[in-house]
Amino acid sequence: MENREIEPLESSMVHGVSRRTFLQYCATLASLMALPSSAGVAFSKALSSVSRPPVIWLSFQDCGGCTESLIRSNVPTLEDLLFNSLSLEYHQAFQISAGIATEAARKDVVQKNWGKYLLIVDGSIPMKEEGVYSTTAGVSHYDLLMEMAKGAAAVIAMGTCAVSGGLSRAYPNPTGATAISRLIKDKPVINLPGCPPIPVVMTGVLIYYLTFGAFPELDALGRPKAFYGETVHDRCYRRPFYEQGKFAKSFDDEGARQGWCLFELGCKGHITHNACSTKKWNGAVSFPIESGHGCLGCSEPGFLDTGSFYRALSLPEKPIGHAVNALMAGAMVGGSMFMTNRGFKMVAAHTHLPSCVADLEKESGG
Amino acid sequence: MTNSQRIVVDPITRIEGHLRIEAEMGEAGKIVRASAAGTSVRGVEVILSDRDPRDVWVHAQRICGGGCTVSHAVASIRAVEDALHVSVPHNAQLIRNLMIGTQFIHNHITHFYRRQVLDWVDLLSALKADPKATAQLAENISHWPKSSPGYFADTQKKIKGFIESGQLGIFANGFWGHPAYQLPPELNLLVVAHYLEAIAWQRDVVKLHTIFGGKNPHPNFVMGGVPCAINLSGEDATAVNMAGLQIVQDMIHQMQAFVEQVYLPDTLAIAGFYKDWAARGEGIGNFLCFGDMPTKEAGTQDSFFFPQGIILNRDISTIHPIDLKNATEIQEFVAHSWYKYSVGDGHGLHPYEGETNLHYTGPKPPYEYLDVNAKYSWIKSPRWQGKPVEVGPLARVLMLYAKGHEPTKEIVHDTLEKLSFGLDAFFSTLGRTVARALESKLLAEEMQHWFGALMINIHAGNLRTFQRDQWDPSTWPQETRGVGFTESPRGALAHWVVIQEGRIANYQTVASGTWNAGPRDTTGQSGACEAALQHNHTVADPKQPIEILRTVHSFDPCITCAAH
Amino acid sequence: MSEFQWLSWIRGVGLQSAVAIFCMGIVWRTMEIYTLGRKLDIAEPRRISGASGWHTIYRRFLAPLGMIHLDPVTYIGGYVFHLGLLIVFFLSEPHIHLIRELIGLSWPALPPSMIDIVTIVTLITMIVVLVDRVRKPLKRFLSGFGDYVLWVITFLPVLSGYLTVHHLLLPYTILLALHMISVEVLLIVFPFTKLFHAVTVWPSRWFNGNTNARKGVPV
Amino acid sequence: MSASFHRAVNVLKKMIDTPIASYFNSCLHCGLCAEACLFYTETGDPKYAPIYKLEPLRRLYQQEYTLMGRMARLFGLSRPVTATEFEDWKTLVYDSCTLCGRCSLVCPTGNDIVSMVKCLREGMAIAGHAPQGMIDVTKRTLETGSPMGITWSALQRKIENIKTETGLEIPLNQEGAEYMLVISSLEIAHFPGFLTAVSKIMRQAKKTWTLCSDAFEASNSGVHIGVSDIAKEIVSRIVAGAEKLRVKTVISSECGHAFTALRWDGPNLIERPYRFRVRHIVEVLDEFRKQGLLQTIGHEEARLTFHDPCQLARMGGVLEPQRKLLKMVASDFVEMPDSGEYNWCCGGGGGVSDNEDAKELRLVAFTRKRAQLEAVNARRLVTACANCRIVLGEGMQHHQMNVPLLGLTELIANYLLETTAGGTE
Repeated sequence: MENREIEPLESSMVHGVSRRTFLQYCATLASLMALPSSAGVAFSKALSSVSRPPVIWLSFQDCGGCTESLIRSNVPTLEDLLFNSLSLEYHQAFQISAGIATEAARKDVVQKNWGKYLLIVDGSIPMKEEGVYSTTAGVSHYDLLMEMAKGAAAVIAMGTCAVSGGLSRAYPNPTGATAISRLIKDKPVINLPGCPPIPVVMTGVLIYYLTFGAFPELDALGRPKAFYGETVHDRCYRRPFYEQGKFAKSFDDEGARQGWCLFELGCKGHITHNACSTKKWNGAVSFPIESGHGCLGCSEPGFLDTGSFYRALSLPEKPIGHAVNALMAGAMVGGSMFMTNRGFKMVAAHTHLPSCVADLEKESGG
Repeated sequence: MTNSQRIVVDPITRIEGHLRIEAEMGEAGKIVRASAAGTSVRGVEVILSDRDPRDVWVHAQRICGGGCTVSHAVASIRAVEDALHVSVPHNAQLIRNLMIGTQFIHNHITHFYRRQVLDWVDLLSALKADPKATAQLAENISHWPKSSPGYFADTQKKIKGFIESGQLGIFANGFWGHPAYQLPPELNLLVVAHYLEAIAWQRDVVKLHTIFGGKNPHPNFVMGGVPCAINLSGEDATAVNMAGLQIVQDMIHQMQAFVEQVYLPDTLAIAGFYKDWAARGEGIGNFLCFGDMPTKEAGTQDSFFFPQGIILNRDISTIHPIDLKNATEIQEFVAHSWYKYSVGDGHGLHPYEGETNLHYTGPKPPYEYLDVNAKYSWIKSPRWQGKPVEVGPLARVLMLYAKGHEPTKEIVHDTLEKLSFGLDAFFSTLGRTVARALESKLLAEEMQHWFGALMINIHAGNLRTFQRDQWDPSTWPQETRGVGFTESPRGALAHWVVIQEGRIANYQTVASGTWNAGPRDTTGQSGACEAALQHNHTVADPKQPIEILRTVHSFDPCITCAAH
Repeated sequence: MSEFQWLSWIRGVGLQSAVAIFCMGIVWRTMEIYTLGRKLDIAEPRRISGASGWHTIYRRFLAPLGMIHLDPVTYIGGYVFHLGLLIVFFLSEPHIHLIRELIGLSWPALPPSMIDIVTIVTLITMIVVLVDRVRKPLKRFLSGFGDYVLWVITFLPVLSGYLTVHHLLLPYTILLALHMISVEVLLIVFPFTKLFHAVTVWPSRWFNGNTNARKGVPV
Repeated sequence: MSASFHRAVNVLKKMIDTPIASYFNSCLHCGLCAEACLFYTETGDPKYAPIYKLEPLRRLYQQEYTLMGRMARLFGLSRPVTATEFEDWKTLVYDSCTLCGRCSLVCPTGNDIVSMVKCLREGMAIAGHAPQGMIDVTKRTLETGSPMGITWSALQRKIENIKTETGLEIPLNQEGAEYMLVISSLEIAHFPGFLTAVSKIMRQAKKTWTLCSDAFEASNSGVHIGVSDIAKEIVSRIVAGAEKLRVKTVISSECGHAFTALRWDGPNLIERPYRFRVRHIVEVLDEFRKQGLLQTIGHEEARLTFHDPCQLARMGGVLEPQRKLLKMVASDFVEMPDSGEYNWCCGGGGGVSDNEDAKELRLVAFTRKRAQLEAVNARRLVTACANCRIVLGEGMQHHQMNVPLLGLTELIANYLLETTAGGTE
């Protein structure tokens, strides 16, 4: 996409931010993403361009949480993004028109920006029964996704539902909910998991993409390493307590009040790759562990199906089930062995011919 | 009737979830029958089965991450607490109230500005406004400091630049210039400025959730209380320390200020220009509240801020009691919903016996029209004693009023006086919208009381926020059931759970959207939203059905909740 | 599969299956062995005090006269690592926590430093026993591939447990997963390998002791 | 598969029982059984590890009686046990095992290894892999009544000789006698003094006793070679004889295996309890001692030690009587290291002494005995088993040791009060 550059100062004045603050913001964003300072300059240029790159946001089997999280973004703010950095061409939760007019706007946007727009998807796609479980304007969301992905430059799977199916895909997955990356194979897809993702993760990746036309470095699960490279536990401020073996045993015991480690209350921070403990939430006021609840692991695939949220990771996911069944099965196998072994022994006993001394000298042969 | 006389609005935008309205038109653009269809479902109730009751709030919370992210979690936890007879510490009740209250005010303001206001405010008209006159107008209606001509000029310039860029984005194909827009340019500009301010405001006030719940959307809860331990002396041990509580106090002030100085004045100013909408979009006339915000430890109804009850046929002289556990009171019907009941689809089932068997019988996508005489929605039709009801801010304000809650009476009378309306005006699209603002003001004041009570407890050394007695499944009965109810911003919400051998055996949710946006029932009675659309609605331009949007948005329907 | 899902599988399906196989195997193998039947001895017994199957179950804990000198490594090593395994499994805090979660019973734990010492001693002893097995022609001769595999299967849970507790070498969750999976492997192979001696040793001793006791030999 | 091999497998399948299954599942391959086996300790050859001698049996058990084994065989993951394997194991099962049972005593998991060797011999013998020497012995026993081919008339001649030499009357076929003595033909051939000694003792104790012409032979090579059917036939002769003569007690002579075969195996072979008691001569002597029927005078002055026959002590439960008896007649009785139930085998039990193939190995294994003897520096060696006596003699000769050997019964008889005039020997 070709961006006409204008003097950053002029642009930033438009939305009432001083140039210094603006540049500082870009530098901060670069450092948040562990990028060299040159990236900050690139950000500032890209963010000040007059033509704002087109972004289309589609919601499928979602809960609205990802959109809400985007709205909570502090750096950059949603207003900054919308007025200065990108053009949110389509998003049902914001769209002023409705019905036919919206559908027309969507088609129009796709046509005008064919091959250029960034497609953001939140929510999963139900694949059972040809997708009847989720439709818009009479079109199944699978068809809608495929239609919209065709003209997209790249796709962002926003939030755990889009990344790995999330709530809809939780057992027993009644609607056949499916992750976006399983459906779109011919486009770059970046996964930004989290229920919802941290706002700065959303905006950081957006800005990176808008600046460089590509996604930042990804891990094996298609997540940007800059945000998902470490576990919540790695940088948790309560980690020293973990090392000292100081664990809260209840939600309002002395340990909990002293901010001790929540491992024994089921914290999943150890295995959750996310930036909560560094970026924190809602203006860095707090994050789940700081507010006393263990990490739920919401950015990890299948987090809703991994046993209790309150059971320490070192414990079995749930109490051992099927033990009685297994014992019964063992008894059945053992019982049948008992029967057959007894049978064999009886046959051996019955077919045994008394041996006499003549038998001893028989040569055994092949 | 042929399909050409049917207006289909799909997607209904600026809501949560996927809603489709099919309106059958009579003479002179009059809507004779409206059908509301939730077109997306996840089967959450099925997903919630066979799980640990202590865990399910996490799943249930994710029914909605919009304006109900607190509500489902609270309803779910209360359902389990009810089933297991858990009594929640006073502090936890107060913290939950603060979180619910914040959710209300946050949602109402976000809803009003982001999702609703552009049905009434013409963005393009705002460009014609005189910033000075706008400033004058602003000062007339409120003490809000951001009211200088320069400020409005800047805003106007920003909008102008945006529109001139040619990249209209989400504003594209808006129904600008539609004759239904009736505000003067200055008021349009004023509200557009506040539209932008509201975005910034909402991002701040959720910090209250972040202090207590760690994040927003989807803050954390725990069965038996709240997960946030309180420690005033230990610097950064936990978020709920002196600094955290100071933030909470600031947020309450911010909420009060924005409601009193921006939201409520804007609402009333706009309402003054749309008085005909006070006679349109009347719903069913039955209003239901489950009640909420217990202010005592026991959580009994007498300590609720929002009372529980039902008003029938707009008769506010009588409040009928509700029993959520009575099998004959609340029932869900699926006559027009894509579900199958083992007892036959003509029957209603109380949620304890509720069933969620997804069973699509609609047209194969892509389709143009639904067969609204058959099943047509993923939302069930809940009924109270067979009657459809409306839930939400209007129901709550009426309930408070009917109960004789003084501050409510005062503010209602004030408002009616200002707008020179009778009480009947509330039974309308406009009334619903105004009630939301009134409720916000009442709540914002109430939150200060809860916070005060919390601080008194803390200073008295009562730091209890969690109650562990029923935590261990071995203490649970073999089989038990419970209902957890709350008032969500969009209206009454309840979750019913049946617990057997420590696992969820049945889970049913009846959300505000289910009451308001559900389809017709076995006897053909419409849901609240459908009924409202059938009341005195004409659509001037079928391609720009702004009238439909106004009434639908007045309910703030949440379809992710409704269909779940 | 993410680390999270991997660990979840191991703590969930993996563990459930391993325990199921273990339970099934124990019953099956026990029945398979103890339903073969045995002929009762009808020779007139010689009854002397101090000789019975039960005495033998106890007495075989002790090294017979002179034997300990012939193979001190096997005896002392055997004592130490068996005792070590028992202490580490039953008296360390995390395991007691686990047992409490599973069956609701609990008892006091040894202090972590003690467990550490026992663990290290156990590990060293197991290595010594292994070296002995490899170096001594007799044991090498009697050992099959399975003996070495089972050594590893027994060694790994202890080693991974130690590493997990002390966060050594690998990220905690990987270690936790490895620890759990090593225990699961142990559970799965337990009924079908010589590890099953933990069950059969008691009846074996009893049979031996009973046979000898009938002859009046207190063994 | 030949008929005999098939029959062998069949008989093993019949015999494998719960204890055997339990034992095989308990084995840890720790090798401690080898440390208790003189064939291993004296050769250092790991193949002599007792448990290894059971490999064919173990594999047969696994393949036949475990589901895993059956499946492995079904999918070709394990070779079936073959006749060749039996042949290969012959030297391990017969030549290098004296059924001494020391391994069963030390196994930390309690495996009764010796019982399993006996079981495996059952199959090996039927498959035709028993050593020729043992087959010959068995054949002679069945044909002539005695393993050495000594007939009743030959015994009668011996009895005549004794009568001539000592004037002692040896009762024959006395119905209703209290005791019936069965003796080992080894004693008849090599240690006739035993019979004399018993006669003297019986006379002093004033007990009625007898020999039985149909059942004078005590030893049972059927048990050694491992064929229960034959062993049963042999033991049945004694049972028939004793029950015909209606004796109260059958005395097994100084032959350990004979005692085991008669005392412990017999009832199980004939599958019914006896109508008489079986006692080893040492037990009988001890009973006499306790009843004061055994009057001795004088002591053997030379340092004297006792070799516990495996089958008498460890496998027979006779541990104390011999010591009490010795203390009556010896002033310098010393215990060898590892005495009693932990005694080391002479190296010739379990039919090994009949097995020419095993002779060389047996003599190597004797090193252990030599060490034991040297440790106590005894001038006399007493035992209570004719077979031990012969094997010990051979061993000492081979190892150029010169310690006079004596049977316990004869030693006692030498110091009997009334026999002082009769001189020793």
